[in-house]
Formats: sequence, C-alpha cells, structure tokens
Amino acid sequence: MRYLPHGPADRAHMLETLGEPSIEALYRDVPAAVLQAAAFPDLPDHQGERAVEAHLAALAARNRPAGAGPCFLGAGAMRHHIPAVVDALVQRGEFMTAYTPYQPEISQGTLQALFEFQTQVALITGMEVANASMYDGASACAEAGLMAQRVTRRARVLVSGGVHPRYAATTVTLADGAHEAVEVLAPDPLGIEDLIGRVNHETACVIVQTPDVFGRLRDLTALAAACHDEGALLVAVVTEPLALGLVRPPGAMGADIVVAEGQGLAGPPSFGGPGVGLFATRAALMRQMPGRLVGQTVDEDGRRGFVLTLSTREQHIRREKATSNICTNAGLVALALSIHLALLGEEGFTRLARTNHALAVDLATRLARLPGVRVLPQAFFNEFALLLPVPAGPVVETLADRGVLAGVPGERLWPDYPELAEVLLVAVTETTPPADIEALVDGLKEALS
Amino acid sequence: MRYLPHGPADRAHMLETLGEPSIEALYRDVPAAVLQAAAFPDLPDHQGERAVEAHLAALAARNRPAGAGPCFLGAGAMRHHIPAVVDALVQRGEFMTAYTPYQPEISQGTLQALFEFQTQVALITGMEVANASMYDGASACAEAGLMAQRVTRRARVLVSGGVHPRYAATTVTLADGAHEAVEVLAPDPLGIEDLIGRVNHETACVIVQTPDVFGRLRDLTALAAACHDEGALLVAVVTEPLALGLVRPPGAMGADIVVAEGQGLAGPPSFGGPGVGLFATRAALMRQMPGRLVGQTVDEDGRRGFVLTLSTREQHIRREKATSNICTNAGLVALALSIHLALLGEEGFTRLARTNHALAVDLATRLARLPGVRVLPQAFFNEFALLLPVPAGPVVETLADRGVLAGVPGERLWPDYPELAEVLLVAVTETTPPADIEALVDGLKEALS
Amino acid sequence: LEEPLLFELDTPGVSGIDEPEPEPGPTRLGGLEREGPIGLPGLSEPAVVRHYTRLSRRNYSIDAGMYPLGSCTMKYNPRLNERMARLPGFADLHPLQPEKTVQGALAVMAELGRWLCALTGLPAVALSPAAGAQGELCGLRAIRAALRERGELDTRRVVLVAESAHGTNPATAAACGFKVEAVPADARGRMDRAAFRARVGADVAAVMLTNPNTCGLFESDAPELARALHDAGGFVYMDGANLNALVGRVRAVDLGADAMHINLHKTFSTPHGGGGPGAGPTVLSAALAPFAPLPVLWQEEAGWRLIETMDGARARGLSPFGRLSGFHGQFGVFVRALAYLLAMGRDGLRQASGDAVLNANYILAGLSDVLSASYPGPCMHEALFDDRFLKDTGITTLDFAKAMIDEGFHPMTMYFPLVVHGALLIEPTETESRATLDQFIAVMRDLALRARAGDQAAFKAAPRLAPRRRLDETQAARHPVLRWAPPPSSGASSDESSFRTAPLSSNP
Amino acid sequence: LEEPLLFELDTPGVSGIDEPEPEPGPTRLGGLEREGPIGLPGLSEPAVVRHYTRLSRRNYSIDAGMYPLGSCTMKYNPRLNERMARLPGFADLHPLQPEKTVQGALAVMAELGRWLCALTGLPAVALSPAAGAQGELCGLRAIRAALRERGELDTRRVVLVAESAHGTNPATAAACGFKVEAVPADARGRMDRAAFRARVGADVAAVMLTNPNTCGLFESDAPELARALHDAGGFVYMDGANLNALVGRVRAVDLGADAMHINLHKTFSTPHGGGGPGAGPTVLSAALAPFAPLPVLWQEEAGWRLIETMDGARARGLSPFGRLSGFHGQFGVFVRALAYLLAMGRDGLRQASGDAVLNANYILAGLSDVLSASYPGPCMHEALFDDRFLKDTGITTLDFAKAMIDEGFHPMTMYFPLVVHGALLIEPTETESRATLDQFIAVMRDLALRARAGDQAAFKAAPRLAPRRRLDETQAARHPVLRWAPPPSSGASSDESSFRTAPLSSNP
Repeated sequence: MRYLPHGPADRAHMLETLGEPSIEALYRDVPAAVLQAAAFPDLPDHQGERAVEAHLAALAARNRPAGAGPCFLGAGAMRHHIPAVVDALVQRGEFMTAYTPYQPEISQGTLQALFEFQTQVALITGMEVANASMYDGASACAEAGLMAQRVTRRARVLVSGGVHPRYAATTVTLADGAHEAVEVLAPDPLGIEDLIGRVNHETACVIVQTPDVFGRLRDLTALAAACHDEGALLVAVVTEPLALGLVRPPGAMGADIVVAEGQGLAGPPSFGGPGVGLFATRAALMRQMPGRLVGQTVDEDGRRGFVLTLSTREQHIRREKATSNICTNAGLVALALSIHLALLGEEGFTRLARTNHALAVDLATRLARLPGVRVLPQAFFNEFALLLPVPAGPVVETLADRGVLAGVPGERLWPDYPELAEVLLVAVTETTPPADIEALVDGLKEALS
Repeated sequence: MRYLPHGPADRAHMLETLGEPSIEALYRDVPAAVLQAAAFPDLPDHQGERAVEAHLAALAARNRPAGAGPCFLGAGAMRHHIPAVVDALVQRGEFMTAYTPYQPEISQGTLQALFEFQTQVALITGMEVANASMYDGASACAEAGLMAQRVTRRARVLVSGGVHPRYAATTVTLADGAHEAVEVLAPDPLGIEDLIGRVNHETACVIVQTPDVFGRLRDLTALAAACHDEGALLVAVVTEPLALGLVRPPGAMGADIVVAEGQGLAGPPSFGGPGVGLFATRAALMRQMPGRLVGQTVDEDGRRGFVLTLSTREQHIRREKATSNICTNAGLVALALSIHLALLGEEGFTRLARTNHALAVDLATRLARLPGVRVLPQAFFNEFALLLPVPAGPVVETLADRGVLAGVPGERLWPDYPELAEVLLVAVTETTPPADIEALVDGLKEALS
Repeated sequence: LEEPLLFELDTPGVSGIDEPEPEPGPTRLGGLEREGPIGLPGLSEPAVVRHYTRLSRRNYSIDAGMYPLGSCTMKYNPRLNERMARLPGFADLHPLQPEKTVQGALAVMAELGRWLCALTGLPAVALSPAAGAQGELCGLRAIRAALRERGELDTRRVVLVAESAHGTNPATAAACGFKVEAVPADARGRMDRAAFRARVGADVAAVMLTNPNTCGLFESDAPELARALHDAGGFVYMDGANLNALVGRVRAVDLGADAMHINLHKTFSTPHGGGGPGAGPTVLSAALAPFAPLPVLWQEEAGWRLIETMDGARARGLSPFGRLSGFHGQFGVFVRALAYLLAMGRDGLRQASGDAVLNANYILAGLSDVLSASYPGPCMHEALFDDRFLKDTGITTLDFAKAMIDEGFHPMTMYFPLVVHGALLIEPTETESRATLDQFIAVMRDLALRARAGDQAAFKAAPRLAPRRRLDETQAARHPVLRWAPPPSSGASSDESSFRTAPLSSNP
Repeated sequence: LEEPLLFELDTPGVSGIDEPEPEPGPTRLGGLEREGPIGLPGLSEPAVVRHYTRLSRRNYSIDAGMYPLGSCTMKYNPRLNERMARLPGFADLHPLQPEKTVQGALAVMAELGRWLCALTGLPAVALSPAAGAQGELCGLRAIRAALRERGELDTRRVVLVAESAHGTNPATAAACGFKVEAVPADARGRMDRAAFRARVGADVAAVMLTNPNTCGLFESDAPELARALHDAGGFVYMDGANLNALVGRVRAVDLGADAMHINLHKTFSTPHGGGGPGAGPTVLSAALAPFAPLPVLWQEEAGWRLIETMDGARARGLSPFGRLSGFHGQFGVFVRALAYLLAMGRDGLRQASGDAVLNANYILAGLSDVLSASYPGPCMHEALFDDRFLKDTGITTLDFAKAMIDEGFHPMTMYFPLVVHGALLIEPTETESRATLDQFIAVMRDLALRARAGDQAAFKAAPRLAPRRRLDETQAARHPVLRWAPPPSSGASSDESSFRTAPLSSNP
C-alpha cells in the first residue's frame, strides 16, 4: 500500500493517543447494520505498480490510437501537435497538484496564468473579457444560453442547425433545467436556414457556430444586427479555435458571447475528455458571466497580484441564487492551452492556422475530383463536409479496417436524420502528412468504385 | 529558431548599443581565412519540433525495444521496473537543469540528495563512505585501480577473470595511463583461478567481481585477508547492486573499495549509457577517493547544510596533482537511483532482491533440464552462465528472429576466447513474466534439438 | 524577482514554434479573413519555460506540503496515474472513432463503473458528469425525470437541503427548477431529525444530504430518515464530497441514497490541477437508473457500445434525461481513477478511509484543548473547530489562516460550514504521515497560544513570507480587471477603461 | 520548513513499492546470505514525492533563472530532447542486443558523429567519452598512441598547457603520464606567442589550448602556432569547452586542432543534471583517427556495426588505444544532442553562436564602466572582469557573488581563470533574452555602485534570501561528514566518529 504513509507502529501510537482500541471504533456513529452490509467480495486487493501498469497497458493496447495511421476525424475534437514543453510544464507538481487558488498569497502561479489565459481568450475571440474556463465547449455553450436568459430575462434560445449536435443536446439539457424553451433547428448542411427571420422580442439569444459543424465559415454580422435589434444576444460557438488565427473572430462580427472548445490546442483528444471550455463576452456583461474569474489587484505592499473575483456570483456565497452551480473549471487544460498559445505567439498562431487551411484546401480540391463526391461548404477552415454518393457509415467502417480513420459519418452525429447519412466530415491539421492525404483519397476512390 | 529569444529588433538594438555594424564584426579577431573556410554545405537548416520528432521516431522504430518481447540480457545492464515517480521527479527542472552545486546556498536540493545518495551507497555496499557517483561502473572500477595505486604506492593491479571483460578493458586503458601494470586473468567460468596465490608485496590491489560476470557469487573473505596480509587492497565490483539486498555485501567480507554500476536501479538501459558508477570505501581512505564528495556542515545561522568538500583533491585546485581528472559525476542518474532506493526502503529493496532470485532459481532449474545444457555457477543471484552444447551466438541470432532476446553469447564479451563460444549469459528480473520464461525454455529447446 | 505577464515579455517576431510557412496557395475563406493583428505576444521556448517555471514556484501544492482543506480531500496524486493517462492507446483516441477501434477505452469506462457501483452498492452509474456540481445536476435531473414519469413533477417542487450543505447543493436544486428549503442542524451538528420528519411530505421531491456531513460528523440517522422520505415518495441525493471517510467501509446504498456523485479528483486521487479538470460520475439507484443521461455504455455481443440517441436508449428500456457533455465525459480522469482503484484495491481503500478518519481524530485530539472544537468526537475524516478560542483577541479565523501560511502550511477551510461561527474545518486525508501531522499540530498549537497571548499585530500582518502579502479583494471586485490591456502609451489608444466601467445598462 | 534527511523520515515497515513477496522456495546463494538489516529507511510514495519536491525547490536552475557561469555554457535544455531520449525504441535498448535489432540506435550515433565532424572539419570522432575530462583523456591517449607508433613516446614527454586553462587540462596530461608545463599569457590575455614558439621542440608532445580561451578571447594566433607545433612534430589538443562561440562559424580544423572534445551538455544543450551525466565525444584528425578507442562504429553492407575488439579494429587498419566505458558511451545524451542539432540546423547554430557572442559583448559594454574589464573587447561568448573595481572596499569577488544571489541571479564564475586577480567570468549564452540581460546588467551595476559606496557589511552578510546563508566549508573539509549515521541514542552505538577521525595511517 505504497500510497499510505503509516506503518503499524504509527497507527498503534495514534490510537493509543486517542485512547481508542481500533480504527473501527472511530466508526461507532455508523449503524452496525450499515457497517456489516459493506462487503466487497468481487473487488481485488491492492496491487503493485507493475501489475497495474500491465493491466492498463493491456486495455490501451485494445485501442487503435488515432495517430497510428491516417486520421481525418474532427467534429469538435482536434488532433494538433502539442510541443513537449506544454506537458512538461503542466506536470510540474506546483501546477498539477495545487488546489483551486482560494488563498491568493500562495497561489499566484495559478492565478497569474489564468489571468493570462483570460486575456488570450479575449484576444483570439475578439471579445473584451473571458472567464477562467469551463468544463468543455458543450457545457460552455449551454451556460451561454443560460446567461442570455439571465441577461435578457427572456426564455427562448434558438440554436442553429449548424451547431454541433452534441452541443445542441447539452444546451437543451442544461438550459432546460427550469424552462423548456430551447429550439434546435434541423441540421442544415447547405446553410439556408433562416435564423434572422426567427429572431423576435421573445428571443434570449441565437446560438450559431462558425466554422459550423459542416465546416462552413459563417459571416455573423447581419445576424448580430438582427439579434441586437430585437434585444437578443448572439452566441457564437467555435469548436476549432485555431481558425481564429486566420478568420475574422466572432467578436469582430458582433457576437455578444463566444464559447469554444480548446482541447485541440491544449492536448491530445483523450477520447473526448477532459476538454476546456472557453467563454468570452463583452465587458458590459461581465457580472452575468458564469464560472470562475481572476482579477488583478494589489497586495498590502502595493505589488500587483491576482485573486479570484466577483465570487458573489458563485454558489458558495449565493447558494440557490448563483449564476451557475459550477464549482470547478478546467484549470490544468486551460493552463496547457495558455502555454501553447504563449509558445505560438502571434506569428506561430497565425502561421499554424495558414498551414491547416492550406492542407484543407488541397485535400478538398483532390476529394472534389472523385466521382460523385461533393465538398459542401464553399468557405471553410480545416474541416469540411463531403457528400458521398453512398452512405458514409459503411465507408468509414471499411476504411477503418484498412487502417484509415476517414472522418465522422453523418449517422454518428445525426442518427435521427437519415437524410444526412451520405455526409462525411473530414478534418486535417498540421499533423496530417501528405502520404495520409493520398491514403484517404485512394481509399475513398476505391471504396466508392 | 524557437530556442533563440532575440527578435530582429533586439539584435539591431544591441548592436547599436555596441556601435557594431553586425554580429560578424564581433568575430574580427578570427583570421578571415578561418571564417571563410567554415561552410557547411551538407548540413540542413533548422526544423520544427514535429519534423525533428518524426525523424527521431523513425530511427527509434528501426530498433527492437528490449521490452517488446522476452528479454534475458544482463551482463552489466539490467532492466528493472522503475516507478513512474522516479522519472517524474528527476525531470523537475530544478534538478535536471541545475549546474554542479558549486554555490551551496542555492544548491541545497542537489547537495542534500547527493549526501543521501552517498549514505545509501555506503549502506548497501557495507562500506563506511561513498562518493557522489562516477560516470559508470567501468570507469569507477578503473578509478579504484588508480586509487589503490595511490594508496599503496604500488603499481600492480590484478584483475580477476570473473570481472566483466569491458570493465577489465577500461581498467587497463585508464589505469595504464602512466604505467603498464594491470594484469587481467583469463576468463574463468568455472571459478578455479588462484587469485590468492598471485597477491604479493608488489600488488596494489586485486579487483574481483561478485556476482561475477558468469553470475557466480563469490565469498571474498579469504581473498581480503590475503590482500591485507600483503598490504594490498581488495576492490570488489558489483554490476547488479540489487544483489546486495539479499547477499552479503563486499564490505562485510573485507573489501576496501566497492564499485558498482547503478543503472539498473536508476532507469532504462538506454543502449548502455548514461549509467552511474557507485564508489564506496573505508573512512580511512576517504581523502584518496576520486570524484565529487558532498559533506555536511552548518551555515552562519548554525543550520545544517551541505557543500562539496575535499575539493583540494580535485583538478580545479590541484591541477596536474589531482587524484583524478574527473570533473563531472552522473548526478541525475545518481538522483534517480537514490529516489528509487528511497521508495524501496529496507522492505522493498530486500523483497525485490528475493523476487529476482526466486525467478532466477526457477529459470535455472528449468534450463538445467534441457539436454546438453549446464548451469555453470552453483550460487548466483539473478543471472547465470549456461554452457550450451553448441555455440551460443547463432542460437541467440535465431531466437532473436523469433522475438526472444535469449541472453548474451560468449562471443560478444570474449571474442578472443573461442573456448567460451558455448557460454550464454542469462538474466531475469521482476520484469520477466512467466510466459517469457516459457518462451525462452521452449525456444532453447527447439534451437538445440 | 517579480515575474511579468506574458504580454509584457513580448518580443515581436519571435515564436516558440517553428512550423514552416505553408506554400502560398489559394484560400477558401469566403472573404472572412481576419483583419489586423490579434495581439498575442511572441516568446521563445526558453522564455516560456522560465515564465511558467517561475509562476509555478509561487504556488502551494500537495507535492510541496499538506493541504488541510476540509471537504476538499487533498490527497496525494500518484504519478503512475499520469503515465497511464498518457499512453497513446488512451490519450490519442478520438471520441468519434469507430467503436470497434476503442474497445479498450470502453472497457476502462465499464471497469471504473463496476468499481464505483460495487463500492456504493448502487446498480448504475452515469460517468459523463464533468465535476461534482455537474454530478449533482445529473442526480437531480434524474430525480426530476423520475418524478415526471410518475406525474409528480408539478406537485413535488421542494428539495430539502441541510443547512451545512455545500453551496452547490442549493445552486443545483435551483438550476433544476426546484424550490430549496433548508433543514436546520441540531445541537449534535447533525440534520435535525424532528425538523426533517416534520417537513417530509407529498411536495418534497428530494433531500440533499452530505454524509459524513460538512461538520465532519456521521449522520447516524441517515438510513432512518431516508426510509421516511422514501415512504413518502421522495428521493435521497447524497453528496459524495465526503466519501473519503466511507470508501470500502460504508456503502451509499445502505444509507438510503438514490443518487450520489463521486469526485474522482478528491476521493480517487486524480489531481486538482489548480481548479480542474475533475470528474463527477454519479451512481444511481434502480429507480433512477433508466433516466441516466446519454451516452449509455452498453454491452452487446460484438463488444461495448455507446448508446447516443434517445431512440437507441428507449429501445433498451431507458429514458435518458438528456446529455451533459459533448462526448463521453472526462475519460482521461477515468483512467487515472481506475489506476488508483487497482493500486489500492479493496484492502487498500478500506485502510485509506480508516487512516483518513484516524488522522482527523488525531488532529481533533491534538488541538481540542487550545482550539475550540465545535462538537465532541469521534469525527470522521475532518475535524471542525470554531472561533470561540479567538474570542476577545481581535484576531479572526482569516487572520489565523493567513498566519499558517507563514509557518509553511496551507490554511484549512475557513468560514464553512456556516453552521458554526468562524469555522476552521481541517481534513488531513490519509496520505499525510504522522510526522507531518505532529508538525501541523505543533504549529497550530503554537499559533493558538500566540493568538491568545494577544499577538494581534503579527496575525493581522500575515502572511509575510508568501510571494504576496494580503491582496485587496474588494478593489478586485469593485473595479474588475479581468485581462491585460496594452498600456496607453504604446500606440493604439487603450480601451482598458471600457473593460472596467461599461455600465450594465449598455446591454442590448 | 526545514527538510529532514530521508533517514530521519524513516517509517519502519513502510515501502513506496508494492512488489508482492515471492513464493517461498529454494535459494542458491551458496551460504552468502546477507546478515542483519541494511538500514535503508522506509517511506511511502507520497513522502518520497514531497521530500524531493521540497529539495528541488532549494535549487537554482536554468529553468528558473539565468546562470551567467563563464566557461559553463548554461543554455536552455529543450524538453523535446527529453521526450526523444525516452522513446522506448531508444531508452529500452540493451547495449548487448544483436546488432540487427539496434540499427536505428547505431544510425543515431553515426548521424551525431557526422554533425560533429562536419561542424569541426575533423574527419573522425570517438563518441564514447563520458564527459569533457574523459574526452581530454581520449585525445591525449590518442596522441600518446600516435607518438608510440612513431617511436617518440619516450622523447616527447612534455605537454604545454596555457596558464589560463581549465584544471582538467593539466590533470589529464598528468594522468596520461606527460610532464605539464604552463605557457604564460601575454598582456592581451592570449597565449604568449614568443614563449610558445621558444618552447616548441622535439620534447613537446602536444599543446592543450582552449579557443576562445578562458578569458573569453579568441586566440588569433592559434592557426599559426599550430603550424609551428605541427612542423616540430607535436599535436594540438583543443579544449572544446568554449565551442559555443564558434559553432557554425569557425571549424577546429582551421585552427589547427588534432583533437577536441565536445561537451554535449554545454554546447549542444543537454541538461547538466546538477553535475552530470554529460558526454564528451572527441573529434580527431586523420593522424589520430586510427587510435580512437573501442568501440568503433563501422558501416558494412549488412548495416552499422560496433567494432569491439583490437583484432577487429586491426583488420580494418585501426589501432585503438583501448576503451573508456563499459558499453558505447552516453547514448541517451547522444539522442538529446542530435535532437538539438536537428532543431537548430546549420542556420540556427550559426545564429546561436552569434547571439552568444552578441550577448557577452552587450554585457561587457553594459558593465565596463562600473566593473573592471580585464581586456578590451570584443570578447567572444564570455566577458572577463577582475576585482580592481572592488579595490579598497573590503569586499571580495566572493562577497560580490553572494550578493548576486539575493538579487535572484546565480553568481558568475569566480576566481577563474587564474590569470587575472579575483576574476569574474560571465557567460550569458544565446538563450537569455534582452530583457533578462538588461535586468542582469542593472542588478550588477547597482551592486557595483553599492560596493563602491562602501556597503561592506551587507555584502559580507549575503546571501540572506537563499535557503541557506554562507556555509562553513572549512569545517566540512577538516572534519568530513560524508554520510548520515544513526544518532548515538538510537540503539546500536554509533560509529560515526570513525568516519571522521580514522587516521590515514590505518591504511593497510
């Protein structure tokens, strides 16, 4: 039991100090029947590190790592190259094993890093302020809906059909806690949904994604104006924030809240979690923002320092009147993202975005030449939807057997919309070598012929 | 050029401050012809992290990791399970990127850790004092020979045929710097060499290994007495210090100097380097000990602290009169070993030794049943020499093709002794699962039939 | 040396990443190119490493010292867990890979689920909640869904919450549309049995109850009160925050729980990370299990599957209340927790909870004569004191906490729970050694004696040895500065003031 | 909080490792079982992590700050290198695996060798020296072997060493059986040309020469002096300690070098690790190449091979002088260095050496008016000052250095080279930013002004902000305590005193 520091002599000494015969005696407030009921016949006893490692490595070996061959999966979980520095720093015990920075005098490391993170998020989204992160993009999206309801004192949330369906579902679940007022439009691969026409004086917000789940870049300017005319907020979702290195940020197109998933720039996809939700808004709405916030202040000696602030919004003080029940953030993943952005800087971030886009344009051009294949979006960043002449699901399964993870088939995201069965979402990043692109093009050609 | 912090504006500003037109101008003391000669047409320009990683990963993929299948290689490089904690701590920047602790006030971390290391080494070898490590076991062995020459003012060093031949060769090379007085006995798989009979009043030391390179445990008591009777020192070499968890340490058998290779308990074999040389001796010989030493003292406030000490032996002060030209140690590997020993503790260290021995006894028993195969040593720890009915080299190559690294064949260590061609050295550790033992027994059976 | 902000370290033109510039080629951005620079600072890799190394050294951490934070279960975070979570076969899995390529990952989720169910005695678990608070939400949404199915959603509007509960409890109940009513504590620091029984009725949807409660005391009446509520048609939500006292010794099912979240980042040793990510899997009783959120892990002949749709769930007799996350939850945290569970095993977990309780009682005993213990022992895994011992000293619990910093310890939890005045809640966990506990007790005793001796000024001035002295939190909240902005002098006129003072009424 | 020694944290019966006890069975130890306990302390895994985390926090490091140590080239250590060295295909290779299973590793060694040869212009390299000092030994042993082959070993007994050389130079020459003679420096801080020329002759085996020398100055005469020595039948050993000024700009071959070691842990960025492991591959001229030590890397049709025997070497026309290590050298360090070389490339290396020289000159210029520069600029990669500026202040170079600690900087190299009085040798390396250099210069200027203003007491009392104040090194050396021993009170009577006072004469 290598994690337990007491030896037998320690326990004996401590019990003697307490005048207690045994540890069990300390449990005397627990009803005897309850104690007796607790038997765990099926659980194994403790094991050494080698045994645990062998067990888990065997489970890991039953998976096919995405990077073991060509991989074109995106749809909200991206695989970028994360420099070795990021993980090395994140694993410093002082960051990894620290608690929430409630004691600011001895938590300036975490606090300053989160203040820097907030600034970076505000900068890339084109917004004025950001919080210190949320669980993931989906929950950030849902919290944006709740925030819009609070700000506007209206109930209706309109979700574009271009929003990632899992985000939409999470938003329905969370924002529907009290009301049932979230309307999700049908998925809209061609981008002809009429959002503007649906905004009215009952609308708390419109939630729209760009690049949307089909990869399409959207100009939000007119929609933002329409929202503001009706007193509604515009919430923009970004599942690939690297796009913001190349395309106009939602903040510059009038969005009131921008939420995003930062995992792709912070670390490996890790089967979908943990991620990190980015949440940015306008300064005027700051006090309605959910989640943890770090603010700048000074100490008694007048030196700059950082603290958690505006906590009167939060549950430990407001209890049932809190803006949200959220009590943790995704601190360590936010830190990883922030370190990566620090490494990238203006040059690296924009260049990486250009690289991703160039690869996607190249891939789209090649795929569009395949008979019967259509690239749906006109404008995209590093991911786009294809329309295949046949259902995409079986094609993906076939290519997986040949070692190519071809993309996300429509049936995986929209099982309720059989008309999207021929859609295949394909993403590339800087980690995609030319040979992998060949493998996909050749594989699809073969599978479709 | 991600490792360089200057931007173009920085360089321009600094050159302006200096009143210099260019960086090249600062090289004006270098003859122009020399500068012009320096062209490097075949070297590539800088590359990003992904490209470097891909290049090196491709080279790594051309190797067969020892742990990819059954592996019974030992002979001075052991594969033990190293707990995750060890590498995590060693990689803390404060340890990994620190310089030699010449400024003790801000190097107490390294200094205290090395003081603890010295104590651990003294404890397990059964000696009184130890140094802060040397490059590796082989150079520690050679330095022991040199030290014995200094202590006794005699030249002759007698090296047992049971000493690892690479250690013997290194000792000949290094101890022969000034004299040519090292005599290496022929390898001696049956253990009948007469060392005692060769010790005389010209002998500086006898160097003997236990367990020796054939795996045989040796009782050094009589040899030590014989050495001391003649005024010579006894140097004991240990290539598998885990043995000291179970068997009597050389210090308890009269050795004057104990040297060992600590790699197996510190980290992966890393193709043979870096290792870490342990070096322990009697207190009386302390001032003749080579290498770096950490000593305890107090600071101005009377608090315990640690410093590098007895540096008047060393080259920066003694220059050509130094005890050794050594200027670095294997600090980080020593730290890793020390952390591992701290984790093991008395219980863990002795238990791990018992586990290794039990596996070796089991394997030896099984292999001895194979027709024509003889286990040479009667007493051994976790490694032993086999005598096969055929040359071992081809057998090893054949089994390697079947995924089993069967051991070290005699021809690899003693190419000059064809009579040892049938010897195969086989080692097991706690990392050897039962299935691997089966694979070796079956593989050998098949190869020999 | 002070450490500047990243933005103050900007070296234009420098990047810590060397990706090559792509070949110039066509773009397909539809005219939506970004205009103007973003404003990210340029730093080399060495500059970044030094910046974060220095920042990290301004943090306290469990690796460097004890964190006696009550209700936070700050235990050691094993490094093996980190190594396991980084195996390419786990870390480099895309959540939408074909299921046949991720059977090992699904098996990890199933195996973790089996452990959690076995340890709590409850039959089902929803793994996807991202943290404890989301786990609470999961439990209450499941209760809401069950009530809806019974047609009682409109009549059962009230959730009872213990006075001593964490703030997340009422916040969550409110977020689920329930009306929150507090149940007072009795003189023994437990939920007032009579008040509870009196309140149980047809309008009560559930009670939210922490056990051991946040006073560190076991709610001995829990099974009986749960029975009463069950008989009246309500549900019991058990807050799992204090599970560390019970693991391997007491099962939630035997305390009457219908739902309980489990903080993997507390009880099961995954790191806090300065505030996350955590994970809050929620175990559910048979009555609530059908309502567990999507995705649902399901074993079929071909292997493990994730049921992702309502239709798919209904076909299997389930009625999920919705979904809580984009994918399948905090998988990386699951791997860490499973590594811990395997390492500890049944015997280790039982020993750990026992040691945690032993340590808390050792502290309670070691400090009771100098601090004021709020309730007599034995406590469970944490010991509660209040500020009576500071009476007339002019020193507050906060001052006392800040003085601990100068002694090298992180302060305990302060001013929580609310049921006692100026609370000091101390939870050592099982991974602190006796030597550390003795040192902690000695420091606390010394501080208490100094406080009572009237050393007020020293306490008010604390901390003096930390990277910062006390920070002005009022200013931070009154004039929030939530981001760096370029100084006005550096060209583009600063709009920093707008981040501070824009009135709420400018809101559309 | 003070951190005890591991041995003082002993908890008997506890281990941080959970290996199961093997089944009882027969042993084959030949009666050599250990008797009695070893005395290793028992600690849990959390206790170990905390111990070393706390110890680490008492260290200065390049990650946390600038190390302006002259002649030490403390540059940034890239983290990618660490990741690469830990790839299982590199780390988990046994040195005696069949060569066909390690072709990638041999290719790493070959590729690193190609870089080193290309950068120095010398045709061969011995990779196995474990550190710079062993590299020197390698070079001198190769020279000795060449002389022996020429039959001049008995006549050429002298090795000339510059007065300013590192102590390893004379120590190595002596260890190789040569007689060491110092060559003085001239007023320009270079080797005295006339003295050198006068000394060259038939009894001189070699000169050992550092270039740039340890005064940070380029030895402009090196090519000419090398020619003179070559003409007289001697060899030039160039100490590679200061290679960082030259990489990608000046080749050793063009300076006349026959041999030079290369400190991979300095010039090529692998970490110092608090004192090792390093690596000191040694490049050799055509005249010395045949004498390179075993093993020799050799390319044959079937792939890379390691020539391990004298016979094998002789069959290929080689005459190795012996071998220096048990296996093939510091392979893990080779991987790191190669990763660095690939990352930097030809252009990056050239920029790096230029930036290193630029930084040193920036410091020289920034401090010359307040500190006393020993020689006029330009310097190369390090700037030398002496203690004339402290004249009559009562403050020594050591005091000044200790005062730097309180300002957050590691001291520079002190009292070396010996050619100037109270030397302060400052090498910033290329990985320090302009902001850091400016800060360093400001601190140094401020200290110099304070020193000259007569603030003697403050300097003598420094450091005050470090984990320790000045330590008593005299006591440490007079009464060496090199290990912990149990206190006398704890049972077994201590023999600690024997570790301290046993006279040398007790030696057999």
